[in-house]
Amino acid sequence: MPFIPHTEEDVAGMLAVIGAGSIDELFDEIPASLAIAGLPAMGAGLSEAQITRLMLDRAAADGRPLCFIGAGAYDHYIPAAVWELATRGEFYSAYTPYQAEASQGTLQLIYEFQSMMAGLTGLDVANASMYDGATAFAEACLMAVRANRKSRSRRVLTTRALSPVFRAVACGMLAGQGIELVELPLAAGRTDTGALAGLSGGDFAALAIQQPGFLGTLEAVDELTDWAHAQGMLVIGVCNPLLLALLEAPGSWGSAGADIACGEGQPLGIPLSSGGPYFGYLTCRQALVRQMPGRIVGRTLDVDGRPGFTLTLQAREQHIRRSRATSNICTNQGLMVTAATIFMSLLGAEGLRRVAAQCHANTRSLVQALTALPGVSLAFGPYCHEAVLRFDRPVAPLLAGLSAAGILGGHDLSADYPELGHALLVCATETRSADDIQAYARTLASLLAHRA
Amino acid sequence: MPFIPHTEEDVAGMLAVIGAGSIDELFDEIPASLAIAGLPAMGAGLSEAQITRLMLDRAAADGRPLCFIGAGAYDHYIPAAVWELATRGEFYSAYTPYQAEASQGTLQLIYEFQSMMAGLTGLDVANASMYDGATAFAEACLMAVRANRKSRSRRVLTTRALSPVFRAVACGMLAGQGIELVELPLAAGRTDTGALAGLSGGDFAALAIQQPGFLGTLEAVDELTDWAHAQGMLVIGVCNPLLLALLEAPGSWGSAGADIACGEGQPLGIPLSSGGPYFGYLTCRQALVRQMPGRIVGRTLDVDGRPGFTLTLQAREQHIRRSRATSNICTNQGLMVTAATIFMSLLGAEGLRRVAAQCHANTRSLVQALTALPGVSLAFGPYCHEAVLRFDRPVAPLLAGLSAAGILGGHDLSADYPELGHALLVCATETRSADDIQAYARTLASLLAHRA
Amino acid sequence: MLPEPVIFEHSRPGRRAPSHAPAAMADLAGLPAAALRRSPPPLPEVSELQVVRHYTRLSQLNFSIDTHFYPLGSCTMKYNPRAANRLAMLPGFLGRHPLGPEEHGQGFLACLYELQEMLKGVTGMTGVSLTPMAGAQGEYAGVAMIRAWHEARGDTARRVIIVPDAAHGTNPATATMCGYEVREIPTDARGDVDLEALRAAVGPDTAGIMLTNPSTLGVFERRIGELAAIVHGAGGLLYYDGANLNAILGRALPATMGFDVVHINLHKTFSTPHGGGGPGAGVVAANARLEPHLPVPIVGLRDGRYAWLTRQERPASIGRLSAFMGNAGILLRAYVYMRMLGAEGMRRVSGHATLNANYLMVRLRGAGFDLAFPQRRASHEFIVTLKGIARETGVTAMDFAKALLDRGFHAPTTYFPLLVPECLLIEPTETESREELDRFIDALVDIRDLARRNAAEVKEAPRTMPVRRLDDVRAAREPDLTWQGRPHPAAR
Amino acid sequence: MLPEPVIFEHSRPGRRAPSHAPAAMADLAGLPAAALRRSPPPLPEVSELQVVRHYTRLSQLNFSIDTHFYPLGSCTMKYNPRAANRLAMLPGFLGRHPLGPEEHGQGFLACLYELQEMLKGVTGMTGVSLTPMAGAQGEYAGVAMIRAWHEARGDTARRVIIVPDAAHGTNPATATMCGYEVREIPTDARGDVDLEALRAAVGPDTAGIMLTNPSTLGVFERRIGELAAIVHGAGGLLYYDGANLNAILGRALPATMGFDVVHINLHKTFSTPHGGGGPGAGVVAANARLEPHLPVPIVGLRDGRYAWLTRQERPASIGRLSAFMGNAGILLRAYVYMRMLGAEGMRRVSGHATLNANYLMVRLRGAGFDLAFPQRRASHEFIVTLKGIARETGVTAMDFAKALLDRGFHAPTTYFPLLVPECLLIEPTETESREELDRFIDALVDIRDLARRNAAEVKEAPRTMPVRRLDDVRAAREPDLTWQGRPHPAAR
Ligand SMILES: Cc1ncc(COP(=O)(O)O)c(C=O)c1O
Ligand SMILES: Cc1ncc(COP(=O)(O)O)c(C=O)c1O
Repeated sequence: MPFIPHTEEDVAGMLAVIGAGSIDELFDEIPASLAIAGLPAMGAGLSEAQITRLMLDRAAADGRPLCFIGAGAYDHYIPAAVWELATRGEFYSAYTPYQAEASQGTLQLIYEFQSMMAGLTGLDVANASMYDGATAFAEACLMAVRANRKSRSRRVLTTRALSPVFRAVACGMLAGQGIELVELPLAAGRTDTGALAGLSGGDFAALAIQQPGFLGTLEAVDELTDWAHAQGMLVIGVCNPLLLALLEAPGSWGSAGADIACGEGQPLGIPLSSGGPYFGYLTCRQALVRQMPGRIVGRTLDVDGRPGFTLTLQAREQHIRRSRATSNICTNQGLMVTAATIFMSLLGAEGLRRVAAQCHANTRSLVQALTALPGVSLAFGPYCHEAVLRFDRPVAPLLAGLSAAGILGGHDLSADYPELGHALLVCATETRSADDIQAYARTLASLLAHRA
Repeated sequence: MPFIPHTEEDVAGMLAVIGAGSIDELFDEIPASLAIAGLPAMGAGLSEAQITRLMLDRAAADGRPLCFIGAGAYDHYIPAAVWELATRGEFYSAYTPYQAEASQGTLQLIYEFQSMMAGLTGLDVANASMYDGATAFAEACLMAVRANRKSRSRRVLTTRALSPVFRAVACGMLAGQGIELVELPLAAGRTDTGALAGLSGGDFAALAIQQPGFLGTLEAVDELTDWAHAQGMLVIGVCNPLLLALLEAPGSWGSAGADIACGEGQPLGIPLSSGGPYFGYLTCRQALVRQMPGRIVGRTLDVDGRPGFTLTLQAREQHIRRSRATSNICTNQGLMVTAATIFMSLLGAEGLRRVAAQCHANTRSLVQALTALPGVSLAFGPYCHEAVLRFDRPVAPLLAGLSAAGILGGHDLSADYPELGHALLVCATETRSADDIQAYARTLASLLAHRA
Repeated sequence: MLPEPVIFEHSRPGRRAPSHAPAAMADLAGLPAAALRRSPPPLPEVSELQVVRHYTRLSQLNFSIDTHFYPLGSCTMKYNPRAANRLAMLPGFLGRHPLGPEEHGQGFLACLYELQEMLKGVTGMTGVSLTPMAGAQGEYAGVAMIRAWHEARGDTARRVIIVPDAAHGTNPATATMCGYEVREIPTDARGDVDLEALRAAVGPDTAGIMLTNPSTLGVFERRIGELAAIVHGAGGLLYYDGANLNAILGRALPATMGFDVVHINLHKTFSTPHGGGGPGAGVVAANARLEPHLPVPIVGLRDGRYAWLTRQERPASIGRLSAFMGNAGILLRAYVYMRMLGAEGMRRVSGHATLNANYLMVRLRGAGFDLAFPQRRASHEFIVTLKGIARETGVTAMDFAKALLDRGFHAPTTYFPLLVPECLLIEPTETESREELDRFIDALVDIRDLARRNAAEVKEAPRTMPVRRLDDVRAAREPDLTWQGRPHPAAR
Repeated sequence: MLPEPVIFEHSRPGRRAPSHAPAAMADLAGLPAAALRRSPPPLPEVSELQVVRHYTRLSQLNFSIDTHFYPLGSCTMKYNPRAANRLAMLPGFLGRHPLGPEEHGQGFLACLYELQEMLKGVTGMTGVSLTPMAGAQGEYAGVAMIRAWHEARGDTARRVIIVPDAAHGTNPATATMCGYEVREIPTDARGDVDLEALRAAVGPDTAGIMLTNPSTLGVFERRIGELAAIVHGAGGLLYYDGANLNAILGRALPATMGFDVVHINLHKTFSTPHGGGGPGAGVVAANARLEPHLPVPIVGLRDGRYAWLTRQERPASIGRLSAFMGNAGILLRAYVYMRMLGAEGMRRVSGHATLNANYLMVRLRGAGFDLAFPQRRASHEFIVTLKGIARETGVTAMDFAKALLDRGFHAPTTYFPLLVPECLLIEPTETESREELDRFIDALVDIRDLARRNAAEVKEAPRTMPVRRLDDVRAAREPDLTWQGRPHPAAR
């Protein structure tokens, strides 16, 4: 049988030691009424060669369209070393590093990861990952509500520039604990700072600001941060970590800096992979660390006084504090953190900055190429690395036409932002060449002409 | 610069230590007349992302045709674990294990490999690989000439069933040392044992027998071996090592067994990869080991009496014996041996046997399906896992038609075996399904019909 | 093994691995200067070789399935097939954007659809959602569905989730995340839930119970039918924590035991890798009652093609749990594994996992170790209690764990479940050989004998690891959580 | 690190890893019983996990570039880019049959064609063949071409190949393989070829000379022009052993030095992996004189498409050196590397390799080590001789090598070239950082100081490796070359 080492002799010998007549007999505590004979619907097992052929065919069937979608997941180049190292058996097949002495590789790596994420976000401490950006955002809100002892409010203020899926996931997770998300409106694609006055004095535990916003626009983060702090709120920065090589770190927003940062780690070396596994990151000021969910690694000393690494501050966690834990998270996205740490080491600050700048420049080229077409205009700016285009007609049929030509033209905003009209969110990462952009523009031009 | 860690400060500091003004100055012993300014024709370096896109496109451009060619290289399934392990940095980026204490991984693995190859071929000892099957064959001939002290002949007898490329490579390598290959003729695709009588008493150092022969047919190995031994020749068996799970080992041919075995190791877990890297294996009786070319690993003890592994019998090799070495080989095909050892461990004798049997059965199905078509017949048998088909018309245009339909129909024998007429060598490994075989037959049928 | 510095210690200002970024800095036109970062983030500046060497060396400091027997109870550390890794990482799968249209995803969706069907089969449930990203999120989904069901019926008084004292910490923590109160009930001396206490605990405030069966005590809850009747009778629902499904695969179905909803840790039973802490997948399956509340998206069929079903088609869903659709790459690995096993292979998983556990248990009992539940069959795991040895020699379960590391074995789970003192929860899994189990028994006996001869020596363990025993108290009291540019101030 | 048994020790009769073979044994109809094997080969019977664990553990016993500084002289152990590995192993490249038609290989052939062009550029030669599978086979090709050239001119009296005493062992061995006599000439005190001796050695029997420049002594042969004139003047040809090309990449061309034919070890200069002993690639390049004799196949253009040129197009070729076309996968890795470097990157390779070598050399001299050629620049490598220390303390080059292992460094090449007593041939390569070199210097100084204080302790090294010093004499006297079913009879 696949993966089972027992010979017939092994089985017979072991049963004899146990004093059982058969393997089935070992299940004699299962009441007969519950016992089943097997799972015939599962069919016959496939050999590795058979499943390989099946999967090769299926992967090939999906084609490799040219992708101009961003909207929270980005097609960046991932150096070969990243996954060749991350999938080494010693990383890939280890458990959570509970036995510290036998897990120094993973533990030191997480310590390095925490250091890098703290540095990128300009905050003091980081945890060892959340499931993804959306749940990291929800946990950041829960954390802020717990941490803001002054306000004790169960409302968190956010903006319409926040990712709609982050909002949806967080709403669900917060609702269980009776916490509400309130949304600031947009004006010209950016959070309407004019609306702040009306909310002053309103009781919120925190303000969450996404920079750049889901629509690619740059927010007035300094003004928003200072306003929120003046209201006694904590500030949560939601950021694409790659862009933090270019954009101001949340820890430096306004005069005091954000208190918590979180976001989707996928741009740091994680393949698109249909949406996962990715990882969420979460960093905060030192003072909030005991409200942090998830695992944290610390450096300490061994009995000989040599440095080593271990899971620490575990009293926050479910396996110790149980129903009073900061979160229920246990298994996180460890291997993605491994990849991201290697990715950041290879790229360095300068490499990340260049990638981010190239994404921005490519998106600018794309916007120029597409807005040169009749009926296509830029909705608003300034944008960074993604932009909203406005069309003179519905976007869906155009996207279908592009898809048929092997081009994924962007993310249709009509469901989430109906107020924007026929709007499309586009993105050209550093991996899209000038030729790719021309191919998009050419195909779109002919679609527009045909269906004019 | 790619792969160079030096900062500007490093370079300046190091030059200061050296007492040189620039890196260029370090080349001041190169006469000015020879110094060049650079290699402008090399162009600008590509980033990893750029070369990746180029290579993805080129690999994709070559398509993935359905392959029914064998002729010395076989499309077997390779378990994922094989190359995930073999490309681990510690195997991949190590040198030849000259420092034994720091290379026990590679050394123990080679010892295991030697054991497996000796077991498969039924002989006593193996070396750590030759470049490929063809050079292994040439080295086997050289070895036999050196080893056969009785005959001292500089002629080796072989048969027309030997791979034509093995013969071509060996002829070249033997000619330099004044050694000649003489060929026994075929009758109905097999070595004509009737021709032996005429050669009895002829002075040859060895007889080389390929089993199965290049044309897929099974040779009278027992009779040939006994005859050669009676003539004072050594016997060299040339075998596909995968098929040795099914066919009698050369060490057991005839009443005394072959003295040397060699062949192409590619079927043991090595990808087709356009022809290389593969590896040649070479095994022999204990008595001949000091005539063996190439590296050999032995088990010994360390100063504490614990077992360990080391390169041994190095007095045969070029780095010790220089112009009187058994061969000039130095770098061999180490990583391929690593993969093959893992492959053999995963498959085991039973797994290899099943793969070999399935290849035979699939080729039989293929022969049945194709010979059902008009103008196609089986040339001869019994065959093992490849077979020769005879056509009523030239094969090349048919192969071109098949290729255009994404099918590689086999190896055209007209150049190497003109005496066979319109003959095609076909092979269906265990990876070819019944559907694949039907696809071949269908396409061929329509080609035959169209061009009838 | 020489110690490996922190990656920042390899860094030098201006050092680069330049093939990984564009050759030049692009023009930042259009970006307002005020939004730009004033000083670069303090990331390491290292060469590609330094990165490769550093992380290769770090990896070698780990124990893992690929290097060591890892009998960590409740974690199902079995062999992770390399084929699953390779096939899930085919460029076609890795390159697919989550918002890519379904016509560019039929191959991928086919795998997920079939995975859903197989998971229905192994649980006996009628609906499955693949979206939860780990066990705890699967629990969250399950409890949120229970809540949605009560709320949909207007039954808003149910604010308590019952949890046995043996439960994994995620269970009570999840109940809290969902806004429930937790009521703990005890285990009886034979390892079963105390049904009298349960009867006393249920009532009109009971939303449901969270249970795993076999429990984390390594025994099968035999009166599960009666237990289910008590909870259902009180108007509550039953949630099955499927972390231990490896024990009953193809032997019994959570649905017929009376459970309404179940999560499965694919990273346990279905052998996707643990990755040093994740990612996993905690898919959730439900019976007809709860199926409408399953989280979205779910893969369905529309006009004969695979399609994502979202809130539109599933208005009663508890909604999304992740930005996209969950840990797709992990789901593909589980799919490959399940297809390779087939019906027979799956049943052998539980059979041989149970064989290994019972063999180990019987032999350890024979060697004089105390079992927590000596009169019971082991499921796929079982508990040894070292209370007696600890009292006799002062050598604790923790000491045993560290001494095992020196002997080339990862330690079993220690001090969990909390109710068994000085416990080792031992789960060998089906992929270990009898010889490996025998060596493990020898090691435990060896440590026990050494404890009696020379307890201090056991307490010195580990001695062969990259570090010796670490000071956890210092770690928590003086948190050193990020690199501040210098070695540990107190290091020798 | 616990010792790892031989794979056969994990074997049990009937154990299987069955997902790797067809589920059942196919029918053998048509195979004569007499041809079948009577008893199965004695291969191990192990599970997939056992295989993965065993070979993962074995791998960890190795030093390698990916784990350690590896300054092995004459071997150019530089970083092997992981991108080259990934791209050469794309399924499209791996799956291509060597006899597949050219129309299904244009992408692959394009890479090889461009590689040929680039190799012409770095050597200054007019023709290239990629087929030799390692350096020694490249040498074989080169010498066979020299022979073919003489023979084509009817000049059959030339039966001697001249080789300096510093040459690598493959040079004289190759000459013998090609049927030549070897005539060795000495090196002068400054590390150059003794030109007087050369003048005396050449004559009408001279077929050619085999040379590497810089030589294996780590110095550039300055009078190469004069040397070439002597050999050419006598009617001989010059063969360039390109194993040390890393030293002059983009700085000088073998062709303008006067060489007629050159091989290049792509596994050295162009950073394809050494794989624990191979495979490499020993491509050969020739000037117009020898180009017609290059081995086949060669990639050419035919009707605007890439095509294989064989004997038909190249009738004067020395023929085939391998069954197919050589180590294609290695060639692809070198292609990727060269494209990533580009013109500037290639020149920096030699620049920084030479910088590292000279820095190390100057600092070691400063620390009191004796250099073999103190008055010379180092090329990309240089020689330290420990004769003085050995005489003083009894600690030999071998002892230094073993003591380096304990300090986390692979040893340099020892006892080669043969003419320098107690030598270390040290080649740091360009991919190592200054810090790494500094640590290496510290280690050598530390060992030297220890040798003076306590020579016996150095002779105890290594102490931290999986085994201690091995008994090579026993290995050769009592060869134990294959597993005979039992542990080493004399093992403790
Ligand atoms: C019994 C049990 N339940 C739940 C969980 C939580 O699963 P996860 O770690 O995937 O969140 C675990 C994990 O260890 C477990 O053992
Ligand atoms: C100077 C020199 N020449 C030739 C060779 C032989 O090359 P290969 O090992 O690739 O056959 C080597 C390899 O070490 C070498 O250093």
